[in-house]
Amino acid sequence: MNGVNERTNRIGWWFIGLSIIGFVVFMLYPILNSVKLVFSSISGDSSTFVGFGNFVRLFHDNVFWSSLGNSFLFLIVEVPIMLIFAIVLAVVLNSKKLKLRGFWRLLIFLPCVTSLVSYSVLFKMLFSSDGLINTFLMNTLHVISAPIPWLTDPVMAKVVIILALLWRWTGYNMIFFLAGLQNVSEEIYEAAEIDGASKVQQFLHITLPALRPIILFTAVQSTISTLQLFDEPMNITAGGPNNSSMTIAMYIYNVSFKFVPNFGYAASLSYVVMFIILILSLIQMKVAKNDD
Amino acid sequence: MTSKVSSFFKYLFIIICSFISVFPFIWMIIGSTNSSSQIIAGKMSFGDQFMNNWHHTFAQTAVVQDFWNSLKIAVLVTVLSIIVSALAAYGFQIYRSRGKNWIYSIFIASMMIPFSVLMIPLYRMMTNFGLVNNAWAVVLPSILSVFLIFFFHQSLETFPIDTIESARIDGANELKIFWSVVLPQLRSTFAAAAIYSFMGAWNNYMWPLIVLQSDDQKTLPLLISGLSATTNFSIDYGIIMVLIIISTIPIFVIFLFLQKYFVQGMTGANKG
Amino acid sequence: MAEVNLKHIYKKYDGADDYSVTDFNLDVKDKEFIVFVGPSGCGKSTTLRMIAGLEDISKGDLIINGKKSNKLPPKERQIAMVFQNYALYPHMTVYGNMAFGLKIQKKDKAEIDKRVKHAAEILGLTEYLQRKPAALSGGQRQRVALGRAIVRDAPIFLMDEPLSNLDAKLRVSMRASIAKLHQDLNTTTIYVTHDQTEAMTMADRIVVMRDGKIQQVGTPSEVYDKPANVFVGGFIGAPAMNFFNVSLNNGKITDDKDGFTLKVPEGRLKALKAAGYDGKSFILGIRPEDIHTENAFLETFPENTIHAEIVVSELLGAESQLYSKVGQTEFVSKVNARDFEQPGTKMDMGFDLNKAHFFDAKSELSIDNMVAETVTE
Amino acid sequence: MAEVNLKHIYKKYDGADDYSVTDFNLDVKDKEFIVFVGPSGCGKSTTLRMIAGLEDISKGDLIINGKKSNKLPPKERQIAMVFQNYALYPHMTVYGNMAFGLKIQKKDKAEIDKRVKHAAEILGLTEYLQRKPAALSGGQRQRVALGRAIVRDAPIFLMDEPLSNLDAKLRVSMRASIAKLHQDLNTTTIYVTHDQTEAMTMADRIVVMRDGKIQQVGTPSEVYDKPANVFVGGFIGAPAMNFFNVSLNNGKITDDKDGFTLKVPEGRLKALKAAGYDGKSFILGIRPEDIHTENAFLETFPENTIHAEIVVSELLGAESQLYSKVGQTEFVSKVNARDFEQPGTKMDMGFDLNKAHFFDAKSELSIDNMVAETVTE
Amino acid sequence: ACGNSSSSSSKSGTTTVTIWADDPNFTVPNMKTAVKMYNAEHKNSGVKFKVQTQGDYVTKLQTVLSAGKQSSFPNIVTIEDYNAQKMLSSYTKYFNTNSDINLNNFSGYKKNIVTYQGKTYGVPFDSGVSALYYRKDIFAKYGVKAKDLNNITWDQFIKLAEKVKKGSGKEILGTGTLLGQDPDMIRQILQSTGNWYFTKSGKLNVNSTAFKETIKTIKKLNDAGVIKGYSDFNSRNKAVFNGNDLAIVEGAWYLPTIKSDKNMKGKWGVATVPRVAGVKGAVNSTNEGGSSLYALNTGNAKADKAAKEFLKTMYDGNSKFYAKVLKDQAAITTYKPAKKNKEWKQTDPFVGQKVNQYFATNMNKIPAVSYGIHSVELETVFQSNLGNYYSGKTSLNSTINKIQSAYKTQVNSN
Ligand SMILES: Nc1ncnc2c1ncn2[C@@H]1O[C@H](COP(=O)(O)OP(=O)(O)OP(=O)(O)O)[C@@H](O)[C@H]1O
Ligand SMILES: Nc1ncnc2c1ncn2[C@@H]1O[C@H](COP(=O)(O)OP(=O)(O)OP(=O)(O)O)[C@@H](O)[C@H]1O
Ligand SMILES: [Mg+2]
Ligand SMILES: [Mg+2]
Repeated sequence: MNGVNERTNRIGWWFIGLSIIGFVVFMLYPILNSVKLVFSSISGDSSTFVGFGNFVRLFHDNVFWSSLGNSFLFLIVEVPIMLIFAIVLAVVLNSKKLKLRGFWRLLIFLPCVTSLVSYSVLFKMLFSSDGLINTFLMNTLHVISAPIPWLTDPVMAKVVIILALLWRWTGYNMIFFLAGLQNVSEEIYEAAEIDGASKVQQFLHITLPALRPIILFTAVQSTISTLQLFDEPMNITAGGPNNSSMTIAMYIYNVSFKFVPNFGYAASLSYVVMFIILILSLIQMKVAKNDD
Repeated sequence: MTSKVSSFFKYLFIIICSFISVFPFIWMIIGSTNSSSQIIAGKMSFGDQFMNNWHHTFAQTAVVQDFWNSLKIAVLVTVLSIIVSALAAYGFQIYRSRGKNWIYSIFIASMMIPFSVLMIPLYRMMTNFGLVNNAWAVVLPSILSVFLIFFFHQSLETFPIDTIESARIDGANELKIFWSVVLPQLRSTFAAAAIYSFMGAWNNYMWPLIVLQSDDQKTLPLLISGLSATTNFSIDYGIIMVLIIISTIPIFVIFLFLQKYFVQGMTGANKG
Repeated sequence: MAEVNLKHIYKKYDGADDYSVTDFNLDVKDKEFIVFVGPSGCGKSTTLRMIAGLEDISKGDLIINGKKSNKLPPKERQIAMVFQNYALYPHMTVYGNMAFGLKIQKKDKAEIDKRVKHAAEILGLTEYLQRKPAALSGGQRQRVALGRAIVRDAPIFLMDEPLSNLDAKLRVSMRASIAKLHQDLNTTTIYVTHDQTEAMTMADRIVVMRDGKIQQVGTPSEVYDKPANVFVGGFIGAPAMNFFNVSLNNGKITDDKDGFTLKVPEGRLKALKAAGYDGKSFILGIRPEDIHTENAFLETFPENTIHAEIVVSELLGAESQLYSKVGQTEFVSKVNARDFEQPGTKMDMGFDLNKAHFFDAKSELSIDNMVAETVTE
Repeated sequence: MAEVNLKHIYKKYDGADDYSVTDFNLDVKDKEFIVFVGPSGCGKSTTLRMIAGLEDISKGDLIINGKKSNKLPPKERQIAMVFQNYALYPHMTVYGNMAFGLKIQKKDKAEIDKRVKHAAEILGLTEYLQRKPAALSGGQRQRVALGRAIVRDAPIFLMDEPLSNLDAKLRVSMRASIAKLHQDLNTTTIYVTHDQTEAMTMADRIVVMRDGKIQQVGTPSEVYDKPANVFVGGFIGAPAMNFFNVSLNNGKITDDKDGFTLKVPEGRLKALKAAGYDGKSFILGIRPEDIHTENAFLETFPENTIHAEIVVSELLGAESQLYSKVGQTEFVSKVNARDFEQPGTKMDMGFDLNKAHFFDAKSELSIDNMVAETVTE
Repeated sequence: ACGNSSSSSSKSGTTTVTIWADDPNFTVPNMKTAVKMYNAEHKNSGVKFKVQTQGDYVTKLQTVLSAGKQSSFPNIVTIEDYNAQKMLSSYTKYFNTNSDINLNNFSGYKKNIVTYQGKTYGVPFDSGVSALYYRKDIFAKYGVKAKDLNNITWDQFIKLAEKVKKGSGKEILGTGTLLGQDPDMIRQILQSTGNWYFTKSGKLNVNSTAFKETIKTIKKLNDAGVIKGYSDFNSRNKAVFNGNDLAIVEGAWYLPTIKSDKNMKGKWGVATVPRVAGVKGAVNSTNEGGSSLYALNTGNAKADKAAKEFLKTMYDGNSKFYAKVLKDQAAITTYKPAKKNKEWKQTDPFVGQKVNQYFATNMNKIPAVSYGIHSVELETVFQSNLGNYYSGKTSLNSTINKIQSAYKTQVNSN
């Protein structure tokens, strides 16, 4: 990094100025405002100071723990599958010899352009018990004899959510990997070729390590968004059946808007989630660094 | 030969993945040609209801106005947030100092706060500003996009600093340098950022829902969700399909135009 | 034992209009150090990559150790290769980089360790084994790339401009190391460069290429002393050979543009006449070091002296280079440091025509070689 | 008129532990061509950038044309600068690149056009004016970078390794163009390089740096012939000067490691003794071209002859370089092409001790200079 | 101010009254009708009404109320009855009392809903009076006639249903969400007994006979295979349209859905909802859904007054309005005087019965219960417990215990 002299360095503040104003007004102020809430219990228009009462309550709150568990399950199952798929797709779509590369890339990216609301509506229709997927599996492929209770079975409901997430976000992450691959020089693969490495060995020993910073970036980003997962379970399964697909973000929503509104408790839950995300991100960064 | 076999599987894999990606879109398009009850019944062939659905959509909903509202907001957000974020990222990256690094870290950390926490204080603020039910209430909080700042910051990491210095010696002031030297070189980054920003603003749901109240201010996602919220089951899925298609078109078009820059732009973003 | 024969090799890239390599013929002998040299884009890398198996051969036969190998995958060709920008694996340590090929071959650990340590010692890399490439200087990276090739114990080494990314000083010292290495390991080596100095200093035989075609194959001194055509003459040697369009009249050479005349020595005059150039135009080539400013020479060959003005002069320690002008024609000479003069100075310079080269004006082929051939016929 | 004076300049980067430039003193005269040379990381760029105003000066005074300019913004310093990788604006045409600085100054269109066209003509860029940098070759880009500096009509030119990205051939020809340009424009020029050849060929005065400190300031021949210390001796000249640790006993020099002896000529012996080195250890430096293989020399100075084995030999057209070994010590000599021998050959080599350099073993400073100073005192 | 939706007075002295409604096909057109009729009669009132459709209604309303900026409140809102007490208790000070309203003009069960701590806040609007909708043609085919279905107990219903199921092979009673997830059946059965999840004072009351009998009934239906939970409302509707599902128990608002398939004309019948035998006082009338209107306290006296006046004029005194919305949106309203209108006595050509009269009669028999403020919380607790009970994994008592303890943590005493 080049040094810059002091005078010009000071000019830098002017560039940041607008965003700092934006941050203070639209982030910092609301955040500070909400931090206040953490120590109060709010029931509609009345608020009482409860100290750490919200956290004590949270500790005993089974629904919180089970929805946190669900969120983690989504995180642990979906994120790795998605990232692996994204990497594989990126590698395949990066190959120079592939015909119609741009076209395939476009198709794979396409799901990202749909709004969360509309894609949730679509998935709900696709996976209903007599929806297209079941019809297809039953009447076209004949692999099942009775419809799979996609949305009505606690396990299957999670599967559907995961499938939906995979569909919507794999292409999004693929773009990042694709971009990362542009930085891996062709020559390294040739060197490996001469070293006698097979395509699989090249993938494991060259491609994966080269993509590590991007894997970290996407993993952190996916962690953040998965732990804040809301729209898909809300719109596809409504958190059911038996709360089996209720995520922590949905629970926070319920506490704020469905139940007798308690924004104090909701804020406490939010900060706990944020804290968890922070810890996870730090761990991910640490792991990525340590392997170095 | 083995390479033939492996290339066969490669294409098979891509075709399957692409099909899965595209299928819901095909379905949506087919749906838009069928009547509501046919859609519910899962009809999978093209029907003759397209013109009807289209006609109903325009007759029964304020789709034109809502489209315009969405477009207005998305364009404003895209333009403003890109300007603010690019400037900020430039400030953070090129004029590093300890204070700025700190602020940058705080910005990044704020990405992790769930929006639901901020909603009520923000709403209160908007009422204080007298902006409730005004497009600006949607636009203003979206202008500061930490993700975009992060994105530009990354792509600037590999920016050739010496062109900046060269311009300094040529006598250009710092804003002029940003405008005529840096910006043109980051075109692809801007394209990628534009797609992301537009996509986010266009699909934004929760916050517009809260702050936009009168019908003449609503955006497309609000229109769609409003139509599916009805309780007496007279949802017209034909209309909904048409609306989803209409709401997908702009992003699709933008993506098509900017896609060649997209991968390049992302490239910059992830170096290092 | 490792011999490589290229028989009428052609290469046309997918989608390209023209052949990038045309009718390439070469027999590389065991333990020979062959250098491909030529300007950028002349097809050196393409040829090398065909030998490595990284690029398909469009036409012709590639024979390695007597076996036709056009379709052999790279790993079965018994080659090791050093790439232009090293192509080190950035995430592996120096040790890992060198060991990778052996690990892939499933060699046992002790064996790998032995070979890597040995190569590291040869290359002076022992203390850097645990570093990543990013933490190495250019020269060290270069050595790692070499090390990676060495450990593979392959009988054939291919190197594609391995020194072009280094700075001048390092380049010189790495040049010596590679030469030494070749002497130690006795591998058959094919080395690509666009730098004629490298070619001259390292090669057993040089292959000069241009536009996908071989211009000349020969030892460094053959190529230097008997360039087959104007291109080779101009390409080999620094500063480059000076060329003049001249004609031969009355035993004298007259410059076509600026009219100065030079006397041709007896023997050469005869040869020129024999080749039928009396009264005709042709090209005179003369190397900077064959242009003299010492009085001894000027006095001995007054008829070969011209009066020129120095335009730029450079002092390089023991010698100096004078960029001078006679009439409209610029040329460069390399003289003793003592004869250094400031620009603007006008001085006499003598052309040593015994060392000059003559080329046909049209075909640009060497007349001397033509004569020699005629004679031997 | 443009003079630059650097008075006790220091530079410490934010967060760095040490000074990157220490007590830098230099008076650059009007129209002078100064070259900063030194190994990578020695502080050349830092110094140049302080002069340009791109970097703050930690301590000391920068005086441009008699005016203290430490805090002046770059644009007010009347400088033009050429960057290592050209730093062309990739989105502008060649014309746009050159015109940018003038547009900023709000010069009128006709004036801009005139200047740009003029510069393009000088540099042979006229036909490329409408191209973007990406469509130019390395040498052409380099010329655009120069052009951008020229049009600004600044009295001071700063150039940071402008040739380091070019290939060897191009580097040589660009070197000549820059020298010519300097002669035409008569600007005060400060030029940074780590290539000693460039420094030697271009400079009016060379500033040799190391670890942020000036080692020697002098004309090329001063620096070449009278290196101030071992570092300068080793850095300037290619191949590098050979060094031996020796001691003086009975009028003879004995190598400390390998025991060969050389006889010191009278005059030099006197000087060494005067400086108090009789019976003491010191360093002998001798340039490759001062080691001879001609019989004439060997016969004249039999006592200065050693018997060495050739390890690597390189033929470079008119001359050859022999990397040889005597006992454990390696050294290189540059001899006539005719004395080229294959590696493994053993032969006699004579050291011309009249041209040798002596350095103190501890301070590594030149003993000759010390003597000269003592004498003048 | 720039486009502000809240009540504001422009210079000319007109006052804007903003009305929020949730359903673009129901409440919104109702409101618009009311506004139109009101404006026709009060040409120079100086009040301008604005009807706004809001999606995710509860979320939005709660955000707006929680932000506490009264000037940004709408003047009139519709609130679903189940949510009313929660909103009233949480935001009491933002609601305007409405003592002008004569609650005796409305069906009795609505009283508990629109009053809070003894004060009247809302105007009752529509009713979710329930009915059993069934496939007349198919039931008849297997010997079940209309009169067999009216005023029966659930046990009797199960017997009949089993017969039809066996004969037709189709599903009988369809619910819009999965069993155990869906509170609709529980709500309807429980309210028909005159009980609710909570006592009048708000204490949890799931250990009551009424509640136990309610879920036992559902379990019986399930065990007999005559109830089917669909994953969502759409799937159920699809089954209804396809003829795979033969009966529905839902509020009056479900009728238009059935009628939307013109081919089904004459095939559907309407009967009373079965009653629970084991609970004293259980009736064949109950309710699912319905909403009422409330005026908010926006701090703008003129607008607030205008809003109240509008509510009083249109909703507690204008039978013509009710006649119109019955005709246009099939709105089953609770305003008793309107029932005298002839529209309420007509035979519905689709069903072939005097459906509206049937609704009107039953509406007045719906037992009044107090929904309390924590129904939603409790119903999320049901989700993780009742499914297990219905499938036989847990016993009745342990299920009740679990519900009680889970509820306690959910609704922490704060
Ligand atoms: N993949 C390719 N497709 C089409 N043409 C190619 C390809 N690679 C190289 N060429 C062309 O083939 C010719 C020879 O290229 P090659 O890389 O062998 O040159 P080179 O002699 O190695 O040059 P350099 O010194 O610049 O590396 C060039 O004209 C080049 O443009
Ligand atoms: N921004 C910086 N922050 C801290 N240290 C720096 C910075 N820039 C350079 N340095 C250090 O200052 C010293 C001098 O660097 P400088 O760039 O001037 O070297 P140089 O002589 O130009 O070398 P080169 O030939 O490699 O360009 C080096 O040790 C370098 O590591
Ligand atoms: Mg090449
Ligand atoms: Mg430098």
